[in-house]
Amino acid sequence: MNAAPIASASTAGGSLLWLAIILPVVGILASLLSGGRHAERIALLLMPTGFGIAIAIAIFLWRSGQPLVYVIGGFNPPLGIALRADGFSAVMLVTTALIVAAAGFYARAIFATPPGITEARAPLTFWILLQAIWASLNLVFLGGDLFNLYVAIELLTFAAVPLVCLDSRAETISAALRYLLFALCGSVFYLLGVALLYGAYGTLDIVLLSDRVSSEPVVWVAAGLMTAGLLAKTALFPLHLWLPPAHANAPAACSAVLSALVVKGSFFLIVRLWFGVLPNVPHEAVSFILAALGSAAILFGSVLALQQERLKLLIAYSTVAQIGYLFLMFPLVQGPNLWVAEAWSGGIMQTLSHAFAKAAMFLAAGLIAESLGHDRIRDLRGIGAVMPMTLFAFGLGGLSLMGLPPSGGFLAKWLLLKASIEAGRPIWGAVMLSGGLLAAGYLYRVLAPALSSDILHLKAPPRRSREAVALALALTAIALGFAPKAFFDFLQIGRVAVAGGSS
Amino acid sequence: MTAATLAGFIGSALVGLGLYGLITDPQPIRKILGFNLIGSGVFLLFGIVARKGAAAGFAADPVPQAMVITGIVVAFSASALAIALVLRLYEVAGPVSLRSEHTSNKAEK
Amino acid sequence: MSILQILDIGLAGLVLAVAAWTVFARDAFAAVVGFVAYGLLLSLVWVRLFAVDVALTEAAIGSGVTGVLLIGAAGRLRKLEASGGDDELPGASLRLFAAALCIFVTLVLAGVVLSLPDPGPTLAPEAARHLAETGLGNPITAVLLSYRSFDTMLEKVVLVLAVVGVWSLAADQYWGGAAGNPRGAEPDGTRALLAQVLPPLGILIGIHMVWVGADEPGGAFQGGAILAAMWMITMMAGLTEMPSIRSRLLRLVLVAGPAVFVAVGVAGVAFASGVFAYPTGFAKPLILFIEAFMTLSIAVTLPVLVAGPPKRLRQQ
Amino acid sequence: MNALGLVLLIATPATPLVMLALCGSQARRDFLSSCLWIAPLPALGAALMTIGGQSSAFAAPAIGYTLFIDKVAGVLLLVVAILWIGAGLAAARREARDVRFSVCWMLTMAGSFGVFVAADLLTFYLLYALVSIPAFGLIMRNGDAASKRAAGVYMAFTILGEAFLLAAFALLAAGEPNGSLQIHDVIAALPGSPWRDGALALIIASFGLKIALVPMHGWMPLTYTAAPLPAAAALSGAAVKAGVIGLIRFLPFDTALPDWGEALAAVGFISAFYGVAVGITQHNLKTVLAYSSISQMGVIAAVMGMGLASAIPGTALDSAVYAAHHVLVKGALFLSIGVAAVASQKYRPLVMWLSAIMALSLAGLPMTGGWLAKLVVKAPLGDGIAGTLADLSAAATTLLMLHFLMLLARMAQQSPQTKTQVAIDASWLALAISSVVVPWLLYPVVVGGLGEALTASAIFKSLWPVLFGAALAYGLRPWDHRLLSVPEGDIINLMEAAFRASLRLGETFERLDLRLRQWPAATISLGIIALLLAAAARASR
Amino acid sequence: MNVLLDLFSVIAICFGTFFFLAGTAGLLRFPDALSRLHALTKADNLGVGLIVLGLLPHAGSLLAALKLVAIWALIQLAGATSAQLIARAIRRSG
Repeated sequence: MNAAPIASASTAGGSLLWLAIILPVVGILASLLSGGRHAERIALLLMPTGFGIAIAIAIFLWRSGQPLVYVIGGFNPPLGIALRADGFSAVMLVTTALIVAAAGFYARAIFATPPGITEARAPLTFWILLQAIWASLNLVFLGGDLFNLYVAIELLTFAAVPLVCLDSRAETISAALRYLLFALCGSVFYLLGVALLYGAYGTLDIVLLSDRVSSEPVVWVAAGLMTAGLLAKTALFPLHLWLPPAHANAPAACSAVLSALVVKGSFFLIVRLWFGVLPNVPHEAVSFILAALGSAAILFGSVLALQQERLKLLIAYSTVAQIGYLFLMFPLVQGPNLWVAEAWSGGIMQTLSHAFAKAAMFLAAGLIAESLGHDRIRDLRGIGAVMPMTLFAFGLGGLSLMGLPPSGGFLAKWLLLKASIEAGRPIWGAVMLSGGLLAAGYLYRVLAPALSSDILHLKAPPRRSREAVALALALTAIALGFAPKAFFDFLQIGRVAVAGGSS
Repeated sequence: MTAATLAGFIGSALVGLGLYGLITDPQPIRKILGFNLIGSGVFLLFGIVARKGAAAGFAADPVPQAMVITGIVVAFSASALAIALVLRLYEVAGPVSLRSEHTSNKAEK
Repeated sequence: MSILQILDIGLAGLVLAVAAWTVFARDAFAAVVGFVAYGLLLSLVWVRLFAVDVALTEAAIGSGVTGVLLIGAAGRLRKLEASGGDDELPGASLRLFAAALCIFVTLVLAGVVLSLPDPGPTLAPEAARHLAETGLGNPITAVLLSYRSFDTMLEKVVLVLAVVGVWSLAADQYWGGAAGNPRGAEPDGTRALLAQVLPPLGILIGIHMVWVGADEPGGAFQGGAILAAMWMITMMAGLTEMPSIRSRLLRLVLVAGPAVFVAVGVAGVAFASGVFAYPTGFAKPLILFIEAFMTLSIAVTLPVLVAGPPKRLRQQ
Repeated sequence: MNALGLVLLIATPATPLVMLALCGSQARRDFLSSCLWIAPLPALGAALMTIGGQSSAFAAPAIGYTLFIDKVAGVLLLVVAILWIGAGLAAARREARDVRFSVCWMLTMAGSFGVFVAADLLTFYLLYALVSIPAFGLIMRNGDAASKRAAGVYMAFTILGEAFLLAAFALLAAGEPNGSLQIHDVIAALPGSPWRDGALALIIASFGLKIALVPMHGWMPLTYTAAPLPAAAALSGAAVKAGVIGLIRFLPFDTALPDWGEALAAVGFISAFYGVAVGITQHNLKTVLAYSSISQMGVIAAVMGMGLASAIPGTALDSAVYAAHHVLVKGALFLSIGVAAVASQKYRPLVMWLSAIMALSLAGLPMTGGWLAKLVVKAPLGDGIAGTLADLSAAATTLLMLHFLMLLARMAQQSPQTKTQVAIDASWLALAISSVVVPWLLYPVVVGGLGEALTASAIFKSLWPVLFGAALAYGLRPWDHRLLSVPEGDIINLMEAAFRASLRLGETFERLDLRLRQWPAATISLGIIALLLAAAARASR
Repeated sequence: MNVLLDLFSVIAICFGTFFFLAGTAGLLRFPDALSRLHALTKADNLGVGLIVLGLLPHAGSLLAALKLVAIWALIQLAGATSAQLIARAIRRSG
């Protein structure tokens, strides 16, 4: 790869990049300051605005066909910090805005400040932390500097952890603690790598680094540490210890955001690291390890999902499995080969469709748990008859997870499968297919009894508008299956070709 | 042996020590200590990077130093949050270590 | 081998020994005490690396405030644990394996660190070149508040989030109440005396540190930490109390730092070359303006974090 | 291509879906039951136009979904549409009261039509999933333990088939050098593709699963036995043909592939005889018909296998015509069971005679539709060993069908003297008659004149297998009840046991997971992974 | 003059260091907590005081000298307070 795009000049539309980050930051500060019901209002007000900004970024990107850049403070990298948006960033920004907004609207029922009180604990913290997740994810997707990104993942952790234990039960607090400690391990590993890279090359700017790095010991160690640290935050098997308890016990709106988005943040950085910072460092063996761990995650997560007796735990283990899929793209995005674009698109499509599908499923599971007072799978018989819309949302999400058409999950699987065959590495395709079978298995365990004609009594019927939110997310996952070719061209904007590996 | 090289050794050793504590210490608060040890080891590595970058009349490269200052504050915030979680956990559940959590999956059977 | 080198090696040995103590000490409380000592020794190492700003920060925050936090927690845990915990050490073989792994990690890191180029790549000349634009003398303050001010602003947001996170752990009925004072024992004369004598001096020193931070070692973090310490001392003596978490003033001060930072940053769009840029000639006053609010926020945020979630309802 | 053809083409799979969407609100639920038999009408129209010489194609511009219809598809679509109308009428009264059933019915129908008109891989895969998966709801309709079991087994096989198919399609797509996903492009490229064998194996596996080739047949008896009669009719007649059209579309008949062709033929013949052998041990009418389907699908597979082995032109159309006959007959026979159960004394002879004609038509009794169908596949089968085996399988089918007729008669005699339900009567009658008539109407249009087939020697040649089968049936009569009693689905029971045993692996995984999720284990893993990745980066140099 | 000041500094600092050493020895060797405390506070008080005294002539400016004295004063304050608190804690725990 020669002539990396000029990194050090703000482009048209670049201002949108800092706006996308500053807007929720202002929301956080304003929410804490004004407190009470205002936090909810501020959050809900900013969400459409933020979505508009994300869309605007996508439009600018689409028009120019080149990554957007904004140099903060006018100090060019390496001294200063740049923000950059490529195709992957842009779709993640839009996805984040949508899912955060959906979780917000869904959560209004649970996290409304009760009447008669000016402020309550859980609502205030929820609305502030939701905006914080949004802000930090936007920073993760846009940051162009490795240390800036360190701050971003720390922000993300700080926002995500308290969300796990908003209900103050011992098990959620314990889950949150475990999550925090392990995530901190991850960040400190990442930071270690950052220190080494700075020591070797004197810059942390992604584009500048990509020109300077070569395959040498310090890079190997730094990359290994940073990747491992990010894997810990992504909860890739066998580093998933914190995920099932945290995601399964958090309030549904939080689980949705955590499972759909937060783990994707650190995954995004792994992609940035290997394809943005180190494209010139050959990494076939690394890709193999990542994909092998991903395969193990698929197998393990799916089998354990099959074993669970609670719906939310099942979904959480399904996240463990689905995270594995994300890593199957690594060995396929190598060298200047034809299938690389396909695998890249497939990997991103998997990220997006899992985000929407999983958010929908968690929200649906939350409604079920609220309406029944429990989420034991064996007692869900007949839920389809009393909560058809919720179950439909759950089922559509499941469809995408299984990779059945028409859905984003199917398209992702198709692209990755085809790329794996063309790349002569059908093993990864086979893993994907067997993962789909297992997914069908664990979803069958839920859907088959749910669709039975047993009579079930609800404690309280779910609110239609909240069901609609879950359904809308699930339908988005389905709609991704109809993505036109132009969408995949968009995803390629700013993709840097990776060296080596022309098999 | 310069101070920077020595600091490099200390930093690496601190990372190792902290990691060991983090892995083996069963009490959450000791894990937090371990995390802080690793953290300070990492900061020291930034420090020697800064020292090796002495130039332009500065005894050390200011950029990594600024990063360390940011990092120390972040590490403190992390410790504060973790401590708050530990204390709350003890309040709600009594003495608990991270080891005993493996039962939590099946707690609601 | 010069005396300085011998001292260096002695210091290194001491740091490592105390670090090992914090890891291997039987008692958690003893380990925490060890950690505080370790932090102080570490700041000496930082001085030896010619990083006085970092040394100050490490001493004030890394060792000082963190120490208060950890000692307080360890004390409370010791009381709670009287009933006996279920903690047990992992098996010997596992520990052996972990030790081998950690030693290997150390060796790999040491090897890599030694292989780093010396003199290494540096941004010092770049930082020096732009120093005049900022009007500052301390390049670290320039990095923190100008070149990479975005990082610093976000790090302030991290602090705010930490506060929200800690508060979120309150019991519902205490929301709107206040946290207990740090080490909230009954006040006594000794502490009261200290709390009356020390703060005026401490506040002076804190402000001084921020002020000189523009040109010499020091700055908002270090100064803020000293101010925080002063407040904590008065609280320990029972002279002041943690305000209610719903206090408008408290919240205003908490968000003032980042808010002013953001506001000045965004104003850069209109009055300077872009966001987080300063108009030519106004850099230094603006930076000091931001630092003033940041110091205030830090001085309040740190004690709030140490104090933990609200635990009592406070009479209004 | 004219506008009407295009509209009908799109409407073929779209109508059921659109109607379903329109019936979404509670108020229009009543209309839904009528939709069951109205929705197939556009498909019928499209099929008629195509047989009349029109072929149309359609491509959705932005998203790349493409449809096309040719003569092969037209033939099958015609009869499938008729069957859906007939079965829909039968289902409309009773089964459609359950909304879930109706929804699944419409979805299955959409897929069932769609697979015949899909032009590219992705469209085909989508519609194939549609014809396969919602059928779960049809099988589950009765809600008892047997239907739950059947539905579960069905789902397992279906999802497995889907996975095979996805792999097959990925191989096909990868083998097409220009990146086209059109079926005719990828099949044209298949013989030269580096992944030819893998693709063929997966194609045969996935579609073979759908048409229940031995040993992947266990789900079929369970499913048809558990499903309500109209659903069984639709599934056995129409839905299974998705597998047939799949084989027709995705086997490269233009290139002689002797190994693959003969292998497929062998499996087909094994299924043909195996189905009969197990079928005659069964005493449930639906189960017997299910085994007959296994046998008949085996014959079709054999035909296609022989065609593939030596690239015999016209194999695709010949197989389609043969399959078309099976669609109507099998559907009508399933409905016969219900009719015979409630037929009054007056109607019983009519029911029995019509059923007898249809049943023996499957065996190729001269002058029936089945006879015409067997004439058509003479060409691919040839006169060699395959031809002989085909004749023997006809004899075997006769045996099985006589067994069925005897069971049917016995049941009709025992049934109470209740009045025939009008709806089932009319729809059955219509279906039964069309199963007799339609082949005669189709043959001249699709294949050509009947000239030499109508000679006496030719007729006798087709008659002897039936006679032989009848003799065999007569000879076996004394042992009717002494035959080994095979549980329905035969080897499926072994498979289920193996599956259940494999579930125990889950507990092992659970224990392992517990161990890996211990804090020390996880942090050690973190360290190891970091070092491993560093080492891997070094190794990649 | 300079030589005299240097000599003064050396002597003062040496004494200061001696008190520190003595304090440390006391900390390690004395039998009970209260006497250890005693040793420690003496060391702080005299040790730091003498060292600061020794450094004063080299302070360079009045402000720096004031700072040095302030450091000594602060250590006095902190040492006295903490010694008091520790002693009370010892008494309370018996």
